[in-house]
Amino acid sequence: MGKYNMHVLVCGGTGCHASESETLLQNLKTEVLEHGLENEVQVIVTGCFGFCEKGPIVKIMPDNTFYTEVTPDDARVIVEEHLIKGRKVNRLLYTHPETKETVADSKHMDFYKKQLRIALRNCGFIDPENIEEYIARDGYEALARSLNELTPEQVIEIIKKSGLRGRGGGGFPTGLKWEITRKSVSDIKYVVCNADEGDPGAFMDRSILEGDPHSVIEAMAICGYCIGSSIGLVYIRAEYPLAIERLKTAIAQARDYGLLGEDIFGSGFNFDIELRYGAGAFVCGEETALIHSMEGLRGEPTVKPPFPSVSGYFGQPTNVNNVETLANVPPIINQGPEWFSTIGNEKSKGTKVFALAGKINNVGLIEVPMGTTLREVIYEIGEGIKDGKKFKAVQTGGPSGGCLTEKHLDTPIDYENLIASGSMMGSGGMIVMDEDDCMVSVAKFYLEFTVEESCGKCTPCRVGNKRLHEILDKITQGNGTREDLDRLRNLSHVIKDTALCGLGQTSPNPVLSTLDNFWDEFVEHVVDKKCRSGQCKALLQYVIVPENCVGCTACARNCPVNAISGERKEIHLIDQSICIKCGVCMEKCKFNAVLVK
Amino acid sequence: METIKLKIDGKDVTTTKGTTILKAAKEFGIQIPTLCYLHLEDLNIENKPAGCRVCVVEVEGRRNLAPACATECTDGMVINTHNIRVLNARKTVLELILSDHPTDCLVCAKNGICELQTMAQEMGIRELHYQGEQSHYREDTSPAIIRDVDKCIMCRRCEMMCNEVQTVGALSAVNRGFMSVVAPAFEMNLDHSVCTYCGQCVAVCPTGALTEVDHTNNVIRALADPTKTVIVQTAPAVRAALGEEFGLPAGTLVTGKLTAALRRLGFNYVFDTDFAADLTIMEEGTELLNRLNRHLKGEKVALPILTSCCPAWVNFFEHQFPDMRDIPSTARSPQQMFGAIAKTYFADKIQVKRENLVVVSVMPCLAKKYECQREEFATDGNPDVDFSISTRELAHLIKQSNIDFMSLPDEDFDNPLGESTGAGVIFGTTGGVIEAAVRTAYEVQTGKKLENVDFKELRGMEYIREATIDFDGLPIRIGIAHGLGNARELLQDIKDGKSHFHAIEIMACPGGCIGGGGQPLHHGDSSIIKARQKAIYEEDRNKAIRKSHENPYIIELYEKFLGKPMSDKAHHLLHTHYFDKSKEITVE
Amino acid sequence: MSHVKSLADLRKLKEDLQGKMSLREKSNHPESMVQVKVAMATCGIASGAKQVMEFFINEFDKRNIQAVVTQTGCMGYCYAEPTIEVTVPGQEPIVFGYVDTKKADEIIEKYIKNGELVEGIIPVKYQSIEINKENK
Amino acid sequence: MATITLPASKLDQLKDVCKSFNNDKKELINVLHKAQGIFGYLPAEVQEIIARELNISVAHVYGVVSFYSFFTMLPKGEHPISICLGTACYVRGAEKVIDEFKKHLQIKVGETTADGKFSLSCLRCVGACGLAPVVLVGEKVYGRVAPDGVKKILEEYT
Repeated sequence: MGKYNMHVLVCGGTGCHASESETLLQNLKTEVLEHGLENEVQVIVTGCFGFCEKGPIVKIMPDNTFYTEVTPDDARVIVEEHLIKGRKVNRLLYTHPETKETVADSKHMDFYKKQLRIALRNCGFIDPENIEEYIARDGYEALARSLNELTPEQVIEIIKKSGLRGRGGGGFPTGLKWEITRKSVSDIKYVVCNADEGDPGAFMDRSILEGDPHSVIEAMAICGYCIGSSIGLVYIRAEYPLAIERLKTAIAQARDYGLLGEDIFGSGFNFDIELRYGAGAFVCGEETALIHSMEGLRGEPTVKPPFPSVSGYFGQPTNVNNVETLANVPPIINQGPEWFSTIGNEKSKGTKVFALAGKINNVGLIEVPMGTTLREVIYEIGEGIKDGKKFKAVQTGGPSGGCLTEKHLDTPIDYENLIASGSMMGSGGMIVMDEDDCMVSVAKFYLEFTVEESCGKCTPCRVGNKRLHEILDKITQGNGTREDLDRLRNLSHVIKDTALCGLGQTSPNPVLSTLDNFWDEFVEHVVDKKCRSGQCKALLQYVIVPENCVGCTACARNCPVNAISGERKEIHLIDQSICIKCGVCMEKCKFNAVLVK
Repeated sequence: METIKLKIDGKDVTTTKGTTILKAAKEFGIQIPTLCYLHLEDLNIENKPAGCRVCVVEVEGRRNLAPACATECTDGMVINTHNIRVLNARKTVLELILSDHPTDCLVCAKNGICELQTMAQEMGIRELHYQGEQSHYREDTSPAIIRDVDKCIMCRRCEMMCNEVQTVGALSAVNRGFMSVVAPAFEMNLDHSVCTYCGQCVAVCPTGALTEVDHTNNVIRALADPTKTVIVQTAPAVRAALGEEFGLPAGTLVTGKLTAALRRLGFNYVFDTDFAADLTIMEEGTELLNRLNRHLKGEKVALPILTSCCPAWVNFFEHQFPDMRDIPSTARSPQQMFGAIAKTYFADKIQVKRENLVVVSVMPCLAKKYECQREEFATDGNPDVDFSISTRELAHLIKQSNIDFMSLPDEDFDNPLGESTGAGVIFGTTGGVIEAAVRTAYEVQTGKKLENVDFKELRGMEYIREATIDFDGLPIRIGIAHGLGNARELLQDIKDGKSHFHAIEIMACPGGCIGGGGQPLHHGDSSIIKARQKAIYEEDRNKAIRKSHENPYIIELYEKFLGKPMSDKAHHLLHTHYFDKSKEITVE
Repeated sequence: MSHVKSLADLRKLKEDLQGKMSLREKSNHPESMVQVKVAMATCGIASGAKQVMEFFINEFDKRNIQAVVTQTGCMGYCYAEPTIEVTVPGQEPIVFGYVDTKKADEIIEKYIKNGELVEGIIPVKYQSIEINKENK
Repeated sequence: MATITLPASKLDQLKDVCKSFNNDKKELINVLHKAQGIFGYLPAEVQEIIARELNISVAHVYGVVSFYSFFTMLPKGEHPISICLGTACYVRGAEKVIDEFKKHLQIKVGETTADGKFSLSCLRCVGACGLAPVVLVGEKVYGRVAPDGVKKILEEYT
């Protein structure tokens, strides 16, 4: 039994889940059963394939057929055509956005060609609710070897040698963090997994927890062994119900198999994991705030030092690592630090997962070696800008990051380079913008986020970001002055210099990077009162083109504020002082006589 | 302790490891400005959220600026406290605070004593470069405290006081980001909360966000009303602190000038709450001995007995330990005993109708404002004490009335309610009430004369103190707590059956009444409170009579009016009962 | 469910489980191993392609050959069904016709193992049967 | 003496929840999650009882409730509408979608319609960025919502 000819993998990530992949899965199972294929075909649900743009995804093994945008109704045709007759269902195959050709399998998709999946190694490959599939892929081997063959110091040495750095944003060397926590003397220590992914547009941690929860559990246990802790806590967003369910299932299975609990692998080492829920506060991604939240308090950060490694959860040494960081740990131990450190570049080793989104053809979750250039990510993996528009900027690092431009496209992506370019790695959000995006508005969008998510504890973040947002808003309303630009810059620098925690210290980055890279656009807004992308409504001017106007009065009759004057069969005129820029005149004009400037 | 070397503003500095930059700089004469930071060293109270960011300094090699209040010095550190980067950042941060702060300084209750205002002045802020929306909240007026939280700068001092020191839990930071502010639950008014009106939040608020309810105008009106006879009582702690309002060093006793000033304000009689304190000792001391002796006889009585002169403390147990409300003494506080006697005994004596007699109290306390408004302390709607004003309000009254305080002669209180003993005076400090009680109880119980009335073992600033006093072979175990958090500990012990005391004195404010919420602001300098304590004991030493039961006017009061302590009349006028103020859960 | 008590336990469990996953593991790197595509359209199935496919799957396993067996649609050689396409790493794909289990055995032993040619080759010229021609 | 009134069954349920976390104050956020699950929101009475059971001040409970955006003191509509305002959705026009909902429902974000049918809220990234802009009505996810599609979505529930 279990010797299937074909495996049908259905993406069960949140994105695909939202597009009825659950019904699709049931339909596929039913069809397989109805066609008597249950002994030949195994239908399973997996974690995210990363190709969220075209979900739900169905992948058929062993031929790697990659079906996109599959609806529940497509189950029948897949079974009858592909599984029985061996004919690929052409209309469900991925179509290259430019060549318009279908691509037969994932091996030939540009999206996957440049990727190297370490943290995501099992996502979209195994059934996350089946521990056996994880074990079959070397799961828990790293834990077993650590407990049975290595001392904690040796394991820490391996992690240090691998060059692994924190994937949550800061980039602190993981091995060093473990070492500091190990050296902190206390009877009780904690391993905390930071799964409070709050960066809007980044969802790698959720994907890993949904697609490969055991890798996180295993890594937490290894960390516990290294630092001398028997209690693991996962701080996870309550907004991630699927990830929570999968994690709970995985923890229960690991306990059943004796991989969590007492005397793991006969080593005398005990370790277990509890869940703590976040409740919608971005700042709780900051480790001290996260710890306070777990203590039942408001998620306000406190001054470091003392670092959590020395004094964390209830004053005990606490090692906080992010999900993606942890997911890298088992492969490093299994395949050796040398293997890992050959991937990436000098200071940034291994891979990084990015959530590619925005005006790009292939939205999704990708994992590439550190040092890959933005161009490779955007034009090869992402297959370029949507609708053939012109690339304008890419925002990395979420609200803490900055906007990079054309000139940064060939910069290798790593921690240092991104900071040098005025952005940062952050948790790995990567939002692509095109010519239709107004960069002042983009900066405003991020500040709006920071203002809403500021905890309010320190002045620069509580009031300073509010003021930044107000100035940006003023500019987009057409009321900005050149002095406002100076104010933006000075205030941004002061906030960076004085804010208490990482959220505040990085919150002006979207402002500074857009000021640096799109200065002309800011000047246009404040001096010429123009928004080249047309996004700032207040800066638009609706005007009537005299040559085209036939005097039909349609515009004047429909104008809600009577801003248009003109007699029948005469050329009409829009009074700019009254116009509210609603655009109705343009909509109603049948002669293309209304223009936006 | 490990010694480390560093450089601050080019100066070589040696300090011990673990010292903050702020403290190390201060030791070497460099005053880094602070706003949210508060350290009452002698009381072991520290507020260090590092939230205001005014104290930032540059530490070489560090990416961003460091808050001096919360950054520990390390060996070899090079610190700049006032280069252009630091000054620009500090000024900008201050401008940001000011940009979300009303600018009605000229009519603000804190005008001239506001720490934010002082800082803006010192830093030379002349223009706000960053203006925008200001946060607005509903103003909240309770019987004692006004919350005008538009003026809150989120220093969190009040929150720390209310929760960590007092463990009252009326206040918490609420909301998030720009709308975050310190408020009671559900942003309801304080009088819907568990607030005890101890006023410690007001005592530490750097701005006008938390102030007392001002009753000076009521007093002015009463004084101006020819149909009213207006009398005043002044609490012991007032005389040890009022001088600060007129530039005198902390700990200067101004009893004589205070009396003179009150007289010039137009009060018909200037009396002393100390008199009522002596009266309290008669009642409370008798109650203590009563319970003690019944206990010694093997009767089941509530012991330890707890003092009840502190109104914030009374509020505290009514809210938090309502099931234990039979343990405190039933004796009213001196303020209320005074009011009750004034509007009966004294009113009769001077032939003034109750409703035409106005009793004003000057208190170091804000809870007294609430206490005098309690329904049980009124007769036919006429309160025993009409208005209670704080030490600070009195200073305002004196200044408004063109009285040159410094040139006033020393004058005495009027009689009969102005005569007091040293025992009454020490009511103003932690340990004082119980010491006063011991002086009287000892003599009553043992029938022997007490030679040495100074019970040093009951004095001090330690939060929880205990001592055993030998009542001629009978050991009396006494506990003392000040600060409601410490009171809670002793109360919890009683609840858990672990308490071994016979009597416990509790004062809500750290230091006792000398550290009350109505006193001149200490602005974080706890040596002021210590100096006031010293002054109180000095006043005690200077008194001719130092035991309450020896006060001739007290003796006369019992002879002519009350009969004996705990008599029916005394019971009616001088004792009270307590209420359950906790919320009841009912089901639909 | 078994309680895993040691590294040895885990490895044994893993070995047992790996078979179930091998199909997916292999398809992760198809280019590094022998690929067999069995034409499984109606004509192919009618002439026994299913049995041939199962034979390959089982025999590769038994003979410890790293190979991927997939099915494909009609290759257009309906006269010679069942037809299969075999790709040995580094070599051009070769199509065999009239493949029954006996023939399959021969293909494995001779062509796949030793590189010897076997009768039944259909000489064709194409790039890949994967890329759908209709769409070109 | 002020009173707090709750239905008896819910009160017991709430106390059981607190008990299941050992009345441990560090579990406050977990307790609040469960309580919101029972009541749909966290009215003042519920917070009072939680404060009492966990032996913490109700001001503290409210401080926590008002800090986290997941917790609400207002009952949600029968069909709670949440619009994702993650960056991907923003870039793909989520703001216009919000405006459209506001226009149709005549309420602001954070409010509930007078008939209690719909409530409107924003959230940050549900992780369905491929479907941006994303709208959730209850548990149901609508992807690639254009402003002119708003009316149709609402019609499904009326």
